Amino acid sequence: MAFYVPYIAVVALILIGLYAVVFKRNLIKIVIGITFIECGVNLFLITLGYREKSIAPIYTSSPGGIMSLPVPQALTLTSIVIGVAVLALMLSLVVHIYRHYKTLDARKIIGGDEE
Amino acid sequence: MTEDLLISLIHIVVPILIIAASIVAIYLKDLIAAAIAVAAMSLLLSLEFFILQAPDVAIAEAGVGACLTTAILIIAIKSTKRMEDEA
Amino acid sequence: MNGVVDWLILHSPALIIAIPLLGAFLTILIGKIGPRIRNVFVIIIMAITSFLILLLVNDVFTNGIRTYVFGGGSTSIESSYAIRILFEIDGLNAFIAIIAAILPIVAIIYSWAFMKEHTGLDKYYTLILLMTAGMLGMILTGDLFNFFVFLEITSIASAALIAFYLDKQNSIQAAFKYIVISAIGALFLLFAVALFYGQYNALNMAVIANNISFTFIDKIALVVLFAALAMKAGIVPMHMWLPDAYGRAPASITVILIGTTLASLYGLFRVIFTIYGKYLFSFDSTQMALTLGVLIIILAVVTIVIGVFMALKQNDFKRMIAFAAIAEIGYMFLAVGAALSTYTFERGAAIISASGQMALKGGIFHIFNDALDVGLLFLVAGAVYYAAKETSLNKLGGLARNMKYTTVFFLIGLAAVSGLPPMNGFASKLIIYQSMFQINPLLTIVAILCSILLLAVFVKVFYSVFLGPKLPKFSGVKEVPKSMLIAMGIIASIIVFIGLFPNIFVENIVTPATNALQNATSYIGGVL
Amino acid sequence: MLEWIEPLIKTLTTDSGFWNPLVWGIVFIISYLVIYIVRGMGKKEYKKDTGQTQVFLSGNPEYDKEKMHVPGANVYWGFTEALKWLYNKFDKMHTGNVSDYILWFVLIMGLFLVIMVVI
Amino acid sequence: MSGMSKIVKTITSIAFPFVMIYGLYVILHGHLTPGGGFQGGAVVASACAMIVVAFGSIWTMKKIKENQLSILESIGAIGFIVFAFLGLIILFDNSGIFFKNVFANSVYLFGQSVEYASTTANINTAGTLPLMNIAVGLKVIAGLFVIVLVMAYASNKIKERGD
Amino acid sequence: MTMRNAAGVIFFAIVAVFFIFSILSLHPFGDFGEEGDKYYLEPKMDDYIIDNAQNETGANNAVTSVVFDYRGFDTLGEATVLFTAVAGVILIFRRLGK
Repeated sequence: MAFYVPYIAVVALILIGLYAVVFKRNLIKIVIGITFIECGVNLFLITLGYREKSIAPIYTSSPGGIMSLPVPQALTLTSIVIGVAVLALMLSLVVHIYRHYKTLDARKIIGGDEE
Repeated sequence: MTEDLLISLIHIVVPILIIAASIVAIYLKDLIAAAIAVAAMSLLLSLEFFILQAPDVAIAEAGVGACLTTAILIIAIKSTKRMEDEA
Repeated sequence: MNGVVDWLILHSPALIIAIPLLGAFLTILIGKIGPRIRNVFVIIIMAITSFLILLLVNDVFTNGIRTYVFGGGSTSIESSYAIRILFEIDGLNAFIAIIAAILPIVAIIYSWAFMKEHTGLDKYYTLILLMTAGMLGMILTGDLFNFFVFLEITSIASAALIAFYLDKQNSIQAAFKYIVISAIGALFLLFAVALFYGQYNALNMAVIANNISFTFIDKIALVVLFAALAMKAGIVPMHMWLPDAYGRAPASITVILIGTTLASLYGLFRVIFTIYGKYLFSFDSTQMALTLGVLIIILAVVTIVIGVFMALKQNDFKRMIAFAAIAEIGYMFLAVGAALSTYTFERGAAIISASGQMALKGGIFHIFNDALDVGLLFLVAGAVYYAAKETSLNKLGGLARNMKYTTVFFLIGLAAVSGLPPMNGFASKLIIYQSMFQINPLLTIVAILCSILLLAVFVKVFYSVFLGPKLPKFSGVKEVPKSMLIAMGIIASIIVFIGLFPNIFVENIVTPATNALQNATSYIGGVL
Repeated sequence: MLEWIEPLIKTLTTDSGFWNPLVWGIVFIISYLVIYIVRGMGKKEYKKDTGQTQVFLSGNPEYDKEKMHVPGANVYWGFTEALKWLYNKFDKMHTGNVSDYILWFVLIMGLFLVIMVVI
Repeated sequence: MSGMSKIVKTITSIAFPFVMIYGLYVILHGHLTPGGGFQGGAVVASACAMIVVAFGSIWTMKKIKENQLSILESIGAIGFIVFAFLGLIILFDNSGIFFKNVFANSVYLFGQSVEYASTTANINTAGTLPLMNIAVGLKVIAGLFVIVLVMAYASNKIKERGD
Repeated sequence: MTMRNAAGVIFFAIVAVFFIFSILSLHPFGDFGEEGDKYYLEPKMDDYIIDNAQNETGANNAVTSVVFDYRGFDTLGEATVLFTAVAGVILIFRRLGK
């Protein structure tokens, strides 16, 4: 009985991430916020697959018994790799934005070379 | 019985630490420090995954989240600006 | 010979995704040999894919729903759970897949000349193929998590391609905004998928649709899915990324971007009508469908009005078309909202009323027309940019003398997008107007007025780009190369064909799609 | 013999109306012919190499090409000027800030949640 | 980044083989113990990222070009999709299907069958899974490494130009 | 500006409340309930995989068998995502890297 603490942590992570995206001005902070949302969703998936007093779904370590669900783990693996891919692309774009605008303030990244 | 209590305690403590680390990462003005906080959060998350009987995901999160994400973040921060501007 | 074709049809759902992917992986290696061979290779790959799509679509329209289970084995256990990922193609998927078959190949043919002078073309073509594969995956899949994965592929590839013009500040910022929007949309989609998984222990759309009980959680999942997919589809007020992305990407990419936007729209249709269809159209939730319908109608009207009014003010060629595209999306939404808000009960089962069905038909038809019309206009904008190196309406002028074919194509696109007879846009808009008139005349008035304003918008473009005195600045402008003309010609000829014979299209393709959309039971029956 | 053409020329019927491009095309061709005849009547009086071919601007000499060019921004100037209050509001909406885009998303999500779940 | 102090370099070069071996172990035993292509690939790629950080991106770029890594990644991806195609092509009759695990429970490559709830760690099992693990591992190593390398190198160049 | 923040905070609160309630009405943490419980959920799909993974795929690690066999197509997508990201990053840095 761990109550609902991991579930609360999921919502907290998502909301902290969303807070960073909406209220922070620094682009890198925005990117970090997106990472947090992703971590929250990953944690949610794994939490859904956890059964009390279970073991990992790997037969090499133990024969049978209650096992935690394997599908959310596979989904989370996919989601983690997708997360790092998106992060890499976003940060590359941030580097370029800094090269062009000389600032990372989200409010100033508007308009541009309209001559 | 005590073992159950211990596991429950871990399930309560680790998520709280995760939330704390993430709040710290958002709060810090120094972006390199924030990136380190993100790494710490990723490690804690990886620990949480391990406790939740998902060792596969834990390895992936430790490798990707704690190491590569931080490396990419730090590279990006180094080539832009280290401090977050004051409002 | 017949055996090979049968084999191809049998495995076409897998091959449609696998061949562009394989092509994308190989393009990097083949690019080392030479640019000409690479271009030919990419065109061949895309042509094979389009051919397979047409085979599959033909098969679906003649033989009904197709399922393809990856990895083999039985479709479901205990006839209530699907274990493996499966593709399920009914009329609606097939309909959208036709768009996805036309747009990328046109874009690739167009790029041959349009992109010739740029560096990094190996990656460019790789990403185009990946984007196409992602879009097709979104359209064909029957699994929600798979939908998320393909959504991400599409968004990442699109974002990298939007940033193709590295030296322009605007393309970089547009790409960043696009990737942020898509990442957050996709993550919330994943959150909703997790809610489903936690409730039903299923990821398959048909299984979820079968089990859906509209609890508190399901309502929240509906809202989250709606918001995320509507943002990706570009509904006001979540449309702001769209003018940026459409306007700043290379024109050939914008054409495929339209396809990805419509794939998101398809996802929305699937969520509302199939996953929630069983419950939304039942006695217990009369209020629910009505509320959702009215909300969608409000959003749609706002979308049309803001899209048109903002388009009128823009001074950039591509940005203007992008706002017009937003307005066009509003028309489809209007039809969906109308269908949701006007259903009646007959013999205990809820069915969409006749006028609602007609509106839905118009909306579905309009998806196809919108993709072609707006795509053609963007290609013309790209051609103008290629020839004159300028997109600002303030500086362009008098190009009609030097670019005769482009002007003709622009006129065709103008007539189609603003709903002038006899182009295809008129046929679909006519159906929408007439059916809306029976639902609420006020909506028709708004729709027609905005359509007229849309005509005004494009008359402005026509005047300021193609008419007017011949400017000395553009005296050296020449007609664009052949490959670009061919690409525009393909779309223009399809537009004219559908415009002249709308009936074939409506009867054979649009009506089955509309029926498939309303018939959630048969979609579920395809799996279980 | 002409069976294949039958599905092509069928009329598209909506609930309360119909649309047949063929009928429209015939009307278009007829009106085009009428216009062509009227134009031909006027063309008789047109003579080349006279003052008729020159642009007539109230008797003033023709301007430079650059000066005659009306830029796109001026085309619907009156319309945008009259609806300035509306356009100001729209402009305020389109800030171009990524955070605002996401805020709109949260706004719509919250609004829909309240309406759909509570009602 | 142009490389760090000598201590860091030494420690990195000592630690690198161990991390590498652990990563490769995780990849190869993916079907028996926790791990697989992605996890092992991520571990190896983080070792490579360590090299980039310690020795600097310019030094690393001299040793291995981004082009080569890109080709390696393509090969990994092609390998993966080809293993997926195997199910379609080997059984050319109608029983073949995309992503079918053709080698499982056959006698051939990695084809020994496993009883339910057996704990014996027999590496010669699981059909195409170990092959796919290797292909994906190759892909992930090359992919993540090239991302870190290109980003580090490019940001270095941006700095050099004196922005 | 302040109005924006106020609206943001209000709607954040709304979204937070709904998300928390939605998650709390799922089955409790680690507990799938028993027959008759309101939140009872029988994970049929996962139990099928746990029971049959060894026979069908021959892998002791059920997660790997899900990743590469039962949901192998997702993994192809995932590999493609990484491939796409690499192509994108190289494309974006194409002139700076040279």
